Amino acid sequence: MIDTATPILRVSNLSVDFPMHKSVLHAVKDVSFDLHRGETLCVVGESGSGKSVTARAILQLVAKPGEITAGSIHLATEAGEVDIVALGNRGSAIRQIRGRRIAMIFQEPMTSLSPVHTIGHQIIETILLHEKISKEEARIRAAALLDRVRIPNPDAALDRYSFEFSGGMRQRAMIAMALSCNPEILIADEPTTALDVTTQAEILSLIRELQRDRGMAVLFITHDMGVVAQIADRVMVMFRGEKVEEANVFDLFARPQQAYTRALLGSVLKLETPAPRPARPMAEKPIAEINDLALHFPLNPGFFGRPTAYLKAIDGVSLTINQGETVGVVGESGSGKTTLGRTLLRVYNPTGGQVHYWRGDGTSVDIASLGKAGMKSLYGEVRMVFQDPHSSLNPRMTIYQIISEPLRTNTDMSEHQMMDRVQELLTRVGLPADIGDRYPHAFSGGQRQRISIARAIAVRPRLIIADEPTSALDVSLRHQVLDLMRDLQSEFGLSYLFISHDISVIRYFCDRVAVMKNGKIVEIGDVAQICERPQHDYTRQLISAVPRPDPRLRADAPA
Amino acid sequence: MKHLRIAALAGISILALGHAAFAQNYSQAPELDALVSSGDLPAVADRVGAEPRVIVPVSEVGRYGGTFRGGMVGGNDRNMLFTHFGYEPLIAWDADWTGEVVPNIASGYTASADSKDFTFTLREGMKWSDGSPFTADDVAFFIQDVLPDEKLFPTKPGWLTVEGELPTVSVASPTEFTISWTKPNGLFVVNAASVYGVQLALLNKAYCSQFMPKYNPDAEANATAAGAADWAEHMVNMCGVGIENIQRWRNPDRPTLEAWRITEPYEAGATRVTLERNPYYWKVDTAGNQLPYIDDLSISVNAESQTLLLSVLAGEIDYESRHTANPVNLPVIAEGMETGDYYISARESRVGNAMTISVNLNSPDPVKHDVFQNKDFRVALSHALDRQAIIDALYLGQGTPQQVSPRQGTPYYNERLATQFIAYDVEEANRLLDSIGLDKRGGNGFRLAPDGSPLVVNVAAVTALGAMADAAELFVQYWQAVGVDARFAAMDRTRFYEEKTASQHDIVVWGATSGGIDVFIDPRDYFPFSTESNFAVEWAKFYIGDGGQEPPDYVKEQWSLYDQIKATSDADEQAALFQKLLDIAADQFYQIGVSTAINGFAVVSNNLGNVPEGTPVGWIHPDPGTLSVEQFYFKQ
Amino acid sequence: MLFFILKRIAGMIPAMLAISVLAFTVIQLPPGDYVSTYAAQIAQSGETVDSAVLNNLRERYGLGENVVVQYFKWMGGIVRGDFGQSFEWNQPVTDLIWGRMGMTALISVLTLVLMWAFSLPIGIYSAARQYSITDYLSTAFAFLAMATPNFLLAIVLLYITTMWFGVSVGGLFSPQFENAPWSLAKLWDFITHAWVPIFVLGTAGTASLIRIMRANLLDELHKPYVEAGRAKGLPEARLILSYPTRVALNPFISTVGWVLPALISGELIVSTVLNLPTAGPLLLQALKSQDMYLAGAFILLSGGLVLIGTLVSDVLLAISDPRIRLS
Amino acid sequence: MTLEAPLPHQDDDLLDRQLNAGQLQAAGQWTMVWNKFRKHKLAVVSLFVVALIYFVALLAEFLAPYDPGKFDPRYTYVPPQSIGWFVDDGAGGQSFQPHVIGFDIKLDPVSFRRIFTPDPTQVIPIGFFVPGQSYKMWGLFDMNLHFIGPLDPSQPFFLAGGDRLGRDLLSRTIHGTRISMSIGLVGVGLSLLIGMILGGISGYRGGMVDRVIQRVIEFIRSVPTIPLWLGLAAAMPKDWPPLQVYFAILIILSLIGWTEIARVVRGRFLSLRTDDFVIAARLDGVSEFRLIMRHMMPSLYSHIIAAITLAIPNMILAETSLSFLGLGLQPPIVSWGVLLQDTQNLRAITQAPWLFVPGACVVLAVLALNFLGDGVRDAADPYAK
Repeated sequence: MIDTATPILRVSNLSVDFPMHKSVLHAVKDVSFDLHRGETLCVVGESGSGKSVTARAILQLVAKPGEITAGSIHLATEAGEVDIVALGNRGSAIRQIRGRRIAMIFQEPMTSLSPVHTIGHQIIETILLHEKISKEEARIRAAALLDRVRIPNPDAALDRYSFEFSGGMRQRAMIAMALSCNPEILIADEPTTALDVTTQAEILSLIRELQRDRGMAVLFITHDMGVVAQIADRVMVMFRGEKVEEANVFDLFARPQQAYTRALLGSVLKLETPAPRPARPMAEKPIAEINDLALHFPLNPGFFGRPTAYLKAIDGVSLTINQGETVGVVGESGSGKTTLGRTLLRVYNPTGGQVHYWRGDGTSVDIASLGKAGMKSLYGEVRMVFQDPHSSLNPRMTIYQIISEPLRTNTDMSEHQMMDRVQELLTRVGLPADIGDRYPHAFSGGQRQRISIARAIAVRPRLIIADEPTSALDVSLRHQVLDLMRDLQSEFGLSYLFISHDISVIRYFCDRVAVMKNGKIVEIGDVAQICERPQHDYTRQLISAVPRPDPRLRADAPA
Repeated sequence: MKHLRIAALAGISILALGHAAFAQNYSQAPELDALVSSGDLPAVADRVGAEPRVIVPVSEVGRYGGTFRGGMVGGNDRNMLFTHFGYEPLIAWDADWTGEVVPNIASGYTASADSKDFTFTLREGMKWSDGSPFTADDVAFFIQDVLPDEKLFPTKPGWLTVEGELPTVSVASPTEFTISWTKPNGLFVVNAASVYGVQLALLNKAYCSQFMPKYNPDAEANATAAGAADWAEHMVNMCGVGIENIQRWRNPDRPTLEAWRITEPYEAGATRVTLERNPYYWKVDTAGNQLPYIDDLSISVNAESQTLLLSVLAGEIDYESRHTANPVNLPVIAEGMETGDYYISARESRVGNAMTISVNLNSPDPVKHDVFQNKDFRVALSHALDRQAIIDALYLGQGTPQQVSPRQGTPYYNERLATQFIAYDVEEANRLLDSIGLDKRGGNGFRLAPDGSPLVVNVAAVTALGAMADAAELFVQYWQAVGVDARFAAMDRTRFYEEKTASQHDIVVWGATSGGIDVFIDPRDYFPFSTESNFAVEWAKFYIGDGGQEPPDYVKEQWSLYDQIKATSDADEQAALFQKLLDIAADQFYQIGVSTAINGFAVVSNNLGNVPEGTPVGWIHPDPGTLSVEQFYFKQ
Repeated sequence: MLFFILKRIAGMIPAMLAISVLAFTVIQLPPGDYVSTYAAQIAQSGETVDSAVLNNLRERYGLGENVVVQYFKWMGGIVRGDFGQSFEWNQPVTDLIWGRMGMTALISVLTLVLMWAFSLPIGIYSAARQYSITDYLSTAFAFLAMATPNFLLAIVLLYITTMWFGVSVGGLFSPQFENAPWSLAKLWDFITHAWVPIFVLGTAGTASLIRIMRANLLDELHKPYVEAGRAKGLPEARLILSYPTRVALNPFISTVGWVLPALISGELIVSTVLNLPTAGPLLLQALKSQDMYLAGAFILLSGGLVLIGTLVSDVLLAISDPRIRLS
Repeated sequence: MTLEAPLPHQDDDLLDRQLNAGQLQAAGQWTMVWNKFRKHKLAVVSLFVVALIYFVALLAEFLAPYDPGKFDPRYTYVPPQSIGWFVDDGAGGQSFQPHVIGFDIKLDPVSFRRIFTPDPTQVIPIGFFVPGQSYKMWGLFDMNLHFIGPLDPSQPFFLAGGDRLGRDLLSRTIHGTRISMSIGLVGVGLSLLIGMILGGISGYRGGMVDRVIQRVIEFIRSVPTIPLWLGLAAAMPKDWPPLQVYFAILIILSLIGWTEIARVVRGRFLSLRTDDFVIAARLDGVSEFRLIMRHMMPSLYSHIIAAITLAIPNMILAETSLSFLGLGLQPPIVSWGVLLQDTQNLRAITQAPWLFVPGACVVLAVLALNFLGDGVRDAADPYAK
């Protein structure tokens, strides 16, 4: 049925350069690969590996000032092979390929659709662009496409705007648009990264299904080995612009040939097994007890009268954190998990409930109703680590200033003492001690997160609220940061409230976990118990949706 | 210079009747022919009346036709229309302002020996622009009904009152009436021939009386219906009433005696005002052609004088002397003569000086009061000025140094007043200042007042009047050079007036007023006469009975001399009395002058004929209103 | 949509009241009043007025009353459509304000439309071809235009058009059309005159709009949806015009709110220099002579004009941007 | 499968590179801003132009050959002279002697206008740092040294021509620079004060206060400025001395000018308030004052500088317009706007185009400030991607 012998796309010795201020960044270096009809080729790599640029080069979409400097991209057509590189990035020849022969879907469904045009307009436009049919026919086809990607009530959906849809729906619409002219190749550039894990599962299966239906070739760009394991036929690993390894998905996971691939897989697989934990004392002593905590934001606040509706960001959450314990909070976006973390430190003032906190000296306070001065005395004991290491460090302050700030306000150390302490902390989090006079922009994400952690532990805290501390990091860095946090926990007897959307990280790091949905905790329990034997439907759904980095779990895995 | 005569000799009518012309000889503008033949208009002989005024054209008998293009500037420039086309008094001054009074609306007049009764003879068959007859009743209507009314005339014109008394009028026949006061009004004829005199024959009784409740019981209701506050406001809106009222140029239905009547009214927001020929105009040329020659007037309304100047340069204006004809623009205008197809026609200024520098003798500050009242202080300031340099800078050397005085060549010229203290003598100025107790200097090098306090002298001028402000800036530098801490204060006109009317000023720079025939009408520069006598406003207020301060005896002596002038109509006697008055002014040295008056000019289109040269100009002898604009004509 | 407009109109009422208070304050602030200005004026022509007469006048114009009472009387009149009396012109303000304000509105709106007509394509081109010759030229023009004082430009242009091209001086019409009814010939005459003020008024605004359009569009050009459009195979010109430009247009539309006040302000100076039959010269004169009701009405109406402009731009924005319309 | 293999990661690599590079990572905010700013070539040039203009304003008395009021009746509307550097030394050679050429002056009897014909025989030697009119430098020291001037002070020296009173336009423009540029600076200073306080409160506090302040700003911005300025300028008591008028004008201009700065400050505050690093500082227990001054303000400085730079030209243009309408500054104060009143006269266009020199200065200053502001704005956030 499908000619899988000759590749539909042959990329040979492709190089893409980005001239920088004084140097040239070789984003893609001498990359060659083939893509066959009906197969899914996953290009996997961490940020900066050149995987996205490669995908864009195929459609001549490399953004300025980037430029394809060498190589060829041969596309098989009825009229023989066409070299896309030779077509240039303007003109009708390349436009005949874009959208018609090769379609693309992007990472950000939120911004990849025009906000001022209806979904229907955008799909119909694509159809009319490439096919000579009437508007009415195009509309019928567009509705059918929406139906195919399982958007309910497709005819009405055509007349709606992208911002009226959820992320998953938008990505479906995006896919419908990409498929509108029956392309032979679909390039998917991290199409599920911005989506919640349950939505990701739906989209992945949709892509897989459509591919089978149509015999498309799919070039799937991702950084997530779990996704790779789930959908790839073949895998190409990229690192710093170069192709590291290319292999059948089963071979790759089973027998990685290159050191980099091994390391990459290693860091993914490491998270699959829970880290060794310090022994828990028999009698648990709570450090914080959250009781029916609520945070309601009034909607449509008027000048007069009472608001008619509330956004219930936290809706009666109760949770206990014991001393030395790591409690995970997992949930999808909008579940209220980040808000919960911030409310515990009164970034937001709760509208109901209590948060009992036992201080180091044994006294207990209710954070939810504590005054300014009381809160101030707590800031040394309860600390926070933020998700984005780029925005949580003031770019205009030196590392020393950033780390010493809590020391300055919570202790009466002399400048000299603080300097020593900062050096000690830097060493402790695995950074050189002499970087105190530098600014955050000199550091990479992982390093910044270490600086964040150094700041958090500067005043010997007892409880750290870690808000997705690893989700902005590449996978190979995650366990490093988590291990550091683990070490610090045993060293200082810390308790963590660990917020994450990533169940594998939770499983790796936490003792207990609470599953949140719509501001409520739906299930709470021991990590092992929740991961292995989830009770609640939602938890089950959540866990089963996480793609496991093991292709053998696939239905089509060779026995 | 022609010998000046005041024509109104006691008791003798000096005006002869106009040349009687034969009715059948009159001709009219071609544009009226059709109207006459269709019967919409009576024949020209019927329209001009039995004895039209015959105008001797300046150069030649003109031809009919054309539209005269003029320009107004700024908000409410109604007096442009007045000075150009609204000068139709009962009796008029001649174009050369020799002092001779010529017949105009009235064909003649007589004044009683005691200057209390003035009898005027009107022209037979003369008509308003709507064809209704003009009679003595129209003048009587104004004097009896309009002038005394508090609503219509809250402020009575000064020349029509004698010690507060209004005139009475008696009508002997439709063509003869007498205006009388119980006390002598020696200056009545001079005033009646000036722009002020226009007031007497401005209102058509038949038309205007309809707005008065006295004549029309519905007047008040009509006013309300028209949206006016009361009948008086409505009447002012419809009839203008006062010579300077803007409403005079609003109502096309209002009958007028002027050569052109309004068609597009002068309202706020108007960009162009137009007037058309008055078919009943009562003047003819020597060939019997009914005047005016020019069909229509089209006057643009400009926001700013520079746009009008540009129109002049572009040749879009036929006659302009009011807004742009000043020394600053002269070089530009001279350069543009060829492209603009116009020439520069000289005009003579008859004011007493290019400007007056008035030191406030009534300063409320006791220290300044004493310093300013010291004549030597003023003499020193006068000596400190290098008049020739100032004249060179401001007027390119036109004019010669002179103090404020009536002009040389008039019977009122006073040599001592004109020429004293004009030498540029810094040494003498310093000596004088040292001698009057201003010999101590402060830290900034300027002289201290006798009591040791700093003596700051503010020199105020109105910015809008460029030359005055420029001059003030220069004066200040000269005075600083002799150690007087003079400072220039630019002001807008309202503030300037408020300050000087309240006597809050130190020194003001302003224009001089009268220097010729008009010295009697407005002698403000020679003694404290009105609040315009900037050197002693408080004394002037005392004179006009508006509070003020009682002045020293020499001022009172001047006042009594002026009263004697008003009581007589004998020109020689008036002149002699005035010389006495000026001698006192010279003794007191009230004001400092700079230069003889700077002559003006008019920009005249080469196409415009019958425009005289070198005629004198002044507010009460306006240009070109006194030049018989009705006989201007277009050569092509 | 109707509800949206009604809501916006309701929101304008307090703003209009605030403007009325402001306008009234501004006209009340100057020391002295029209009567003292008037006194200065007639004194200049040689007459004297005594204080009793002036007080009479003040009473007649209601100037002696309490300021608050004056304000409410004024507002009361305005609500009934009576803007008071112009002291200087002895005419009801209503008679003279509409024509002039109409011309001001006409010139302002024409300028606005032309500003858009020029700045849009130039701004789009400039952004689409960033760092091209055209981009540099338009940037250079934009900055130069923003730096040149309007009135200097007006004076020079006025001189050039009159002396070199023989267009009659200033104004919006030739003399023969000034008081004529509208006709095709008059329209053409209007166009030959109006381009100068529109050009002078529009340059600076066009310049800044070009900058704004360029910046807006540059922001949008790198958004993923543009790339998505390109990946669909849309031709470049159509892509830019129908996608990022549509989005970049929205902040552009809302500039009406500040372009209009700037235009009306600029119009005031330019029309004085160019002698236009608009509100500018009258307002300037009224302010100078303290003809308070006239000045007040102009200030009030220009504020109103701006509010209406803002309303129109809000409505346009709602039409153009579904995000605003539907939220 | 072994996990021992060391993971070659970009992070460590980057760190190595940077540790060796040495410079970049120690670069503070201002170095970053400057580095970014430097790339905007026009802005750098403009920075020098602006600095030069303020330098001129600062040393006006010294740089101007004459006092702004000094007039010479012989030289009304004299055209500009140009400087020659060499003169014939009589022996057929040339010797170095900076000079200008004097004029043969004739009075045109028709137009009453002086005709100036350059007369090459009248060589007027000029010099630098020459004694001339005495003055008080900054009102403090008595000096008589001028940067440039004729060796014989009685000789004419008009590098930019003369005005209607024969005053030296160059001297007047230089003195006008001081007034006009300081109007911009001080006016913006005032705007800044109001704008920072109100914008800061609005952005930091948020809620009702923010809404009220926002309404006020919106309202002020919707009022056509010129009528408002006119009204306020007309409201000024006319007996105020020029200096007081000057400050009143400043206040009037600032009354409207502050809204833009408030808008910028508020916008930054609003976004900063929720920035993670600010929340982090709050959770470090930092006091509110320190939070604002130490953590938030530094991110604002460069934006504020940009806003200021862009506001100054508006102030200058506003002053010019007001003075042009006769409602701003009044003589004897000399500002560019006051000088430009002279260009309202057609004579300036037709016969004395050099009177537009102050206009050229306005254009230059505004242009330079705009480019500078553009550059600063682009460089203001060196951390943005």
